[in-house]
Amino acid sequence: MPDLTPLTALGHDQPQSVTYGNLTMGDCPDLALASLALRRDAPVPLPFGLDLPGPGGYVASAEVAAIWTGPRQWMIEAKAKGCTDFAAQVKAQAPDAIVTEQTDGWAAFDITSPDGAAIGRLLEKLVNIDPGTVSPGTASRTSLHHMNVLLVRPDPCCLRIWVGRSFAGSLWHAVIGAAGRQAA
Amino acid sequence: MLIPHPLLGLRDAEEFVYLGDASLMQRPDPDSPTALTDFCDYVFLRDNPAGVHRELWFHEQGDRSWLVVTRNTLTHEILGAELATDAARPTVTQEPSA
Amino acid sequence: MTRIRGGLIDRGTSLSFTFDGKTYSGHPGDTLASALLANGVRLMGRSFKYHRPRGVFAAGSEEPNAMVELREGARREPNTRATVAELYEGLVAKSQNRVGPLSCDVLAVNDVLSPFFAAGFYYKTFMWPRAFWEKLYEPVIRRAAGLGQLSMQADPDDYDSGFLHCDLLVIGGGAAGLAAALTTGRAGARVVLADEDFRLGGRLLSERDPLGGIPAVDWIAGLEAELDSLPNVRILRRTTVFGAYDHGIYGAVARVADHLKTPGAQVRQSLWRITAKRTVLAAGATERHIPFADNDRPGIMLAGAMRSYANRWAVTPQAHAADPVAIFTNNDDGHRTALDLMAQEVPVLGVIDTRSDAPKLGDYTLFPDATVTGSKGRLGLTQIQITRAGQSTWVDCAALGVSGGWNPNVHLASHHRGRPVWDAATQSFLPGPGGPEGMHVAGAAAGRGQTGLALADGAKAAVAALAQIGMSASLPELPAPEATADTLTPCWHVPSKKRAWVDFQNDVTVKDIALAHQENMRPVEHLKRWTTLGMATDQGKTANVTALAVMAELSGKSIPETGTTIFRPPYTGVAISALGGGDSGDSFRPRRLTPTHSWAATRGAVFTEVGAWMRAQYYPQTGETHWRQTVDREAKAVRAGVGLCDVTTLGKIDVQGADATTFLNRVYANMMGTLRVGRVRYGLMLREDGFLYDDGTCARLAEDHYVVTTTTGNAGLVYRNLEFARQCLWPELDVHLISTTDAWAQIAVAGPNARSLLSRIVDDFDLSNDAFPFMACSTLTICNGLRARLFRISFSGELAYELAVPARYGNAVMQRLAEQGADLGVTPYGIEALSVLRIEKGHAAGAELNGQTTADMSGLGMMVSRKKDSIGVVMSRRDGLAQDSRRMVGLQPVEPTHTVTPGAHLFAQGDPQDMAHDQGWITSACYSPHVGSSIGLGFLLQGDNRMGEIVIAANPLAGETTQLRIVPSHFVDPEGERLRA
Amino acid sequence: MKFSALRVVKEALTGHKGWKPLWRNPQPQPDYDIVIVGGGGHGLATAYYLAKTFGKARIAVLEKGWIGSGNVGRNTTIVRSNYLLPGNQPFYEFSMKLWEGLEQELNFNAMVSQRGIINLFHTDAQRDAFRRRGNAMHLSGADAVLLNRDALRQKVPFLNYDNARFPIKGGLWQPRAGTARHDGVAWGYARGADMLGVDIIQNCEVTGFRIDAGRVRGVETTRGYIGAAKVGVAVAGSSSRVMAMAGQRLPIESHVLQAFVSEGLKPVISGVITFGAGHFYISQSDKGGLVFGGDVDGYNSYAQRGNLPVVEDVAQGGMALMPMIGRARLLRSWGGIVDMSMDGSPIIDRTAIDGLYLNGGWCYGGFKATPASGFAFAHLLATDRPHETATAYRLDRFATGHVIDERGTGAQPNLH
Repeated sequence: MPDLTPLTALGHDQPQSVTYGNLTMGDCPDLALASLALRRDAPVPLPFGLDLPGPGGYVASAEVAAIWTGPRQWMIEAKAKGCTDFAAQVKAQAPDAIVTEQTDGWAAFDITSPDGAAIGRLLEKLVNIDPGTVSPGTASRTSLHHMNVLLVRPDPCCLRIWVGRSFAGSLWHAVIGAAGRQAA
Repeated sequence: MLIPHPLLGLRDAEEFVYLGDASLMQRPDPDSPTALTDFCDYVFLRDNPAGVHRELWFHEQGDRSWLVVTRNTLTHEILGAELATDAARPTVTQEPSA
Repeated sequence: MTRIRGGLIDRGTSLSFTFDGKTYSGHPGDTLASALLANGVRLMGRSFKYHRPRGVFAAGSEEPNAMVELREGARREPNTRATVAELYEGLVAKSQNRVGPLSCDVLAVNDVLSPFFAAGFYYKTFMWPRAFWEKLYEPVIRRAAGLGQLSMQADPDDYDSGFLHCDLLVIGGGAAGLAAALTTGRAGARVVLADEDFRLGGRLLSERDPLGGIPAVDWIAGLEAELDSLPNVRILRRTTVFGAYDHGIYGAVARVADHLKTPGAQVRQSLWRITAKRTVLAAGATERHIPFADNDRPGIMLAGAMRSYANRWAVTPQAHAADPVAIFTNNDDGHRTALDLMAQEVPVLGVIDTRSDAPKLGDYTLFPDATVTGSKGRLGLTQIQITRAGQSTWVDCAALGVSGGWNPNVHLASHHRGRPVWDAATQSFLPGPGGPEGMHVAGAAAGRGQTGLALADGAKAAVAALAQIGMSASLPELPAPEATADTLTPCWHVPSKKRAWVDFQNDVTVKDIALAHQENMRPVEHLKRWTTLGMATDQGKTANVTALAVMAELSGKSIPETGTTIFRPPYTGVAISALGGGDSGDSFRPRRLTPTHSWAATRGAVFTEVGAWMRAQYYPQTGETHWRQTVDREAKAVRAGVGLCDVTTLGKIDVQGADATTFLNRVYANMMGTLRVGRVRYGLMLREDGFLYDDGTCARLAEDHYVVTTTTGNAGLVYRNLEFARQCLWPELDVHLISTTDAWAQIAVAGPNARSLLSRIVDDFDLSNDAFPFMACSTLTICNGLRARLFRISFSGELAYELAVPARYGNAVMQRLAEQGADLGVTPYGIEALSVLRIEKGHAAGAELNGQTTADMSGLGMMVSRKKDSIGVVMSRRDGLAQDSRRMVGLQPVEPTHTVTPGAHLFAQGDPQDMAHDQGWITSACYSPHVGSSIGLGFLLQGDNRMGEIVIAANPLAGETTQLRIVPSHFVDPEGERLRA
Repeated sequence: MKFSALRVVKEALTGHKGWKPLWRNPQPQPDYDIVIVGGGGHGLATAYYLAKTFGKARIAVLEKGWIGSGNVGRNTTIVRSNYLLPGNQPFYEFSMKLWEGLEQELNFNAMVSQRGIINLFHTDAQRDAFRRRGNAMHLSGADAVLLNRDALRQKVPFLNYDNARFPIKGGLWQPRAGTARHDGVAWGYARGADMLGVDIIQNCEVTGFRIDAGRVRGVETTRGYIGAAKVGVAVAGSSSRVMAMAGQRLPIESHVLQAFVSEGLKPVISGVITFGAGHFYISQSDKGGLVFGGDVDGYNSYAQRGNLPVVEDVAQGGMALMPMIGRARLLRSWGGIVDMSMDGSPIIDRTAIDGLYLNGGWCYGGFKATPASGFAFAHLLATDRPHETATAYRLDRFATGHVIDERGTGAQPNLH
């Protein structure tokens, strides 16, 4: 292991968490991410046993998930692997595919609430996507306050927002601002 | 406006970047004796119809697909949209089913 | 007091407020207008041009007269319609557009001079002498014009925006809208019901008729309770749908906290973008008036508004309860107002009806076949003149309700420029074809305004709309009050030699329309533009149709032959703050931070904006008093020791696939197909039109894996263009692209000690020149196993590397390098020093690659390969590009203390300094600590053949000329020995 | 009838009985020497200068609807000559000089008001580019002042200097720039042309060209065939549509540009201010409305209306730049169709058809060009030679590579 201290996308050495009303938001630096694309005419692999989803889809196992990002392209998301070479692990699972490290290309934020509807109301203030369609099993890529984001819903009580790592501070500002207003 | 993305359904046009006439997909043969003229027409001249127009939109905030959208420039009515990769060649890329 | 019994106000609570400094009292449920009327205040404002005294004219958002400045300090809100301003405790309002007190506005002199201010007068005068326009006439006009005044302070409140999606959007919460919402809600479809009022019910709130056997208010309350209980129904109160956009998208503004003194923790207003599969427009109708002589006095108002004030707000329009009130109408609805007023024991002197067959619906005096032909009362109505069969009589009258019929609110239906069509039966314009797709118009907005009709119509519209999207709904049981046979005989104005106002706020009278006709300003749009009719804050809601009818009469044509009038967004004025949606000030746009931002901040870096990024500009140290000192030190340190600079912001794109090489060879103008694995090549990209647009490096990490870099500013554009090439031009190539800009922290390690420094952190990696020469690249590990990429490339001209590590480690690696290099003179440098170093080395950057220059001009023409096709190569051969002889050169002042100024233009010595003799310009310049003077780069005609020549840099903006010597653009190490060291 | 203060007084005292129609409504003649297609600002100005300066007669202007119904009545009224490139700057400066004498020339107050324009810069690189441009303006005889932040703050204290995402570092000021009353310009030229005998024919849509042996003979219209020795087309926004009837393809796309006006306010902004880091520019009309706008919507359109994202984008720019306008209300928004050319610059040239001339491609900047465009097009129509300030506006410049690309964005019209 390198003798270096990593920083979160928000510039801290630990993840942050804030609660407004029944909404709790925090960043998830432990999540790893790698992109996977298929070569011409290559068969569709089953990395970590995942059945890669079709357009707009998201499938998850206990530790790993696959997010459709474009024709013949996915992001593979994994828990607790943020500091590892996750791309190499994906590559090992899909040797013929084109795999690119994306863990630090993006930063993940989880918004949780016991009330899924509260997450829906927050979404209304953030993205022009029908909150009803941001459900477990779907992945949506869209813009949020002029930032490109990838939205997944690991479960009804959790919304995950992936954003380009360099935008993390601005995304955090937008999300906690909207959540604060919702709680007011 | 809403763009009917062939894979993702209706998406707000704000997620897209507009390029222009779909004829920009027909890049001329650079080795033709008339290449210079052909390229001038290709790069600069447009039909610019008041009516049905085939045009290129890039889903920049979404799945990064280039689409060929058929839209009426008088009413903004959209008559259809397809992936540029499908428009460019006859064989369709197979998507794994969800 | 003219408060009467009844009304939808909470008399148990009193709210105190001030108008023009005087304190009054009202109740919850009041608007500012109803509360002022209740306090006997009739004079509320002044008109735009003649500064005529004005009072309230309407009871809703169409109000043209009663406009005030609401609130104080930074929250001051000019041009607020008193008729829709909800009363709250402590409300402060001031009248506007006056000089001196409202009751004796000095500018009322304009009224006396009004013959000189006829329509279009200003086009005919104020032309002599020429210079007087800006100096005299215009300032006077500008000061007199305008309405309210901005506070000139930043809006202190918060705003936000959001997005709603629904099956059906119902616009308007009156009878038709409520029925539509109920129908849709019960069907389980997702419905958004938006209403501009603070209370649902629309016109029903102004009527006394029961509904379903109970008071209408109770019926509405029951329905509202049901709607509130349905999870698929969203009610937006105090929300105006202001615009219809393409494909079922609507803009709406919700006044979240405008009924409060301050918003507190809430936003003041929210902007909603609503995407609806279908829409029911149930926006109601607006009553029109009948212009007659002096018809603009306070106390003269729309008859329907008078009824609203009496029934909903329990106020009458006269100052004293005993004063008589009259109605002037051409239709039955006017009579209804008289009946309602009488029911409230308001003295009604009579109904003046233009129709000879006018019905008498109650116990009031009827003046059939009669008109109102004049009015008196300086600051409020005291008398009207009734004329019948040529006989005129003046009678005392404190308030006059005028009804000329109703205009359906077709506004949103015409936002797509679909023209309303004239309906002779109702004598009004109804929504025409070409309306927004998916919109169904119902109720009064469709000319079916009677309560029973409107209820049924709203429900039917909802059923029809849902059927179009494959949803079924059934018609609910709704009250069906008996329809009365409302009749109307058109009467568009009462002819007079005096002024009869058509557009109140802008002071457009029947005479002005006649003058426009006389001067051939007859097309409707000419009429509007010549007279300013319909351009006031009510957007012609109370004037346009009437004006059209007057013009029709003058030209002897029918109304539809004369024209129609369409409306544009917004339906009513929307605060610019609200449209801005809250992302203002510092958070106007997102900010991108580099991975080493924290470290740079602790080192005291000064940051600057580079596109969306914040980058360290320079790192001042104690004792440095000027940024130049800092930058000189940093630049010198790089050339003497080793410097560190975060260059993460350069775009990085992974290009992989079997055809990656072919692909890159087509998108780069230079040869890329021969690049070996483990090597980097500088690359040029052209636009298809042959001009240069980006440069960067291309590193081949593996047989089918490249990493391409772009300039910071063009990263997004290059990616888009590469995807265009991949998907649209050459879809047969097997290649994939993905951005990795953010994934890797990239740090430039530059200077003669760069190798020594790097050797201290790499894990078993041979950095020697033989093993890792200039333009080599490799993956490796550093600091005990951290995966990294190393590129031996140089922007500074020194021995240099760019080291890429996973972004989360960037900060730590930067810190490690800084610690490890203490004895090597390691120095962090910002983009100012970076710029000095690149100018010294003659590297073209943003100012040279500005999209107007060619590879030849930048001295890179040799790189453009003629042996292969690539984007832009054909068009780069056009004469205008190929024969452009301007070339990039280095520039140095002849007198070393002089400055090279970017943006100065270059001239041959002795030439006149004008456009015709312009030979080029200076693109970039800096002070070079290594040269010891200011230096620059620029483009100069035949520049490559003019080394040593002295040219003139002209900067007429500053009145300066400087002699500069043309030199090669490599000021430092022209042979490139240092970067290969 | 001559307009004057005296006349206004006299008419006021005699009940305005004496005012005459500003122009006639003539029946179209069977043929004319010169037919101008398009009764907008450029077409009317062309007809005026043809008659006035070039002594031509038998001229008609054919307008599909009512005169001034296109972009001359839909723009944000800005007049300026702050261009960079040698193909543009002298032309716009010529236009500026014509503006400066326009009222006296036309005996019609078009309210040309030289209250200045300031283009803000936010980075050193923008400042350097503006210095290059300001110097180009000086070199072609125009005026320009480079303001630093302090000088700017003195002039326009109400901008957001302290809490800006993109700090304001200064501005390029052209004091002689300003605004003019857009409709008044069209009406002034129309009245002037009419008085010189030009037939202005409204509600007369051109539906085709009669072309014989490569030479134009006349135009088909909704009011019948009208013969013409020369036809000048000045229909920016619809250039492609009209020229397609003559079989010509153009380097032009039609785009919608939105514009906005607030409710009337007492004076707050004197001149024109342009935001360099967002899509926003603003001025205040004599009537008190804040007149503002931003970018084109960005897609081909002939619909004369735009969409909400641009409305929001413009308002965001306004709020970022001058948050003191926040509580003013937007009163009205509208859209105009602009000819976006492939290099962002206009075309005034002959065409492949003898006798058929084109004036178009004005992008979003046609209004300020109105006088010079009319003059230069009249020059071309009358003499068959381009006016000395308009020699670069050739149709073949795209083929030869002599483009005039002020923004350096290439053949991508929605970026110009």
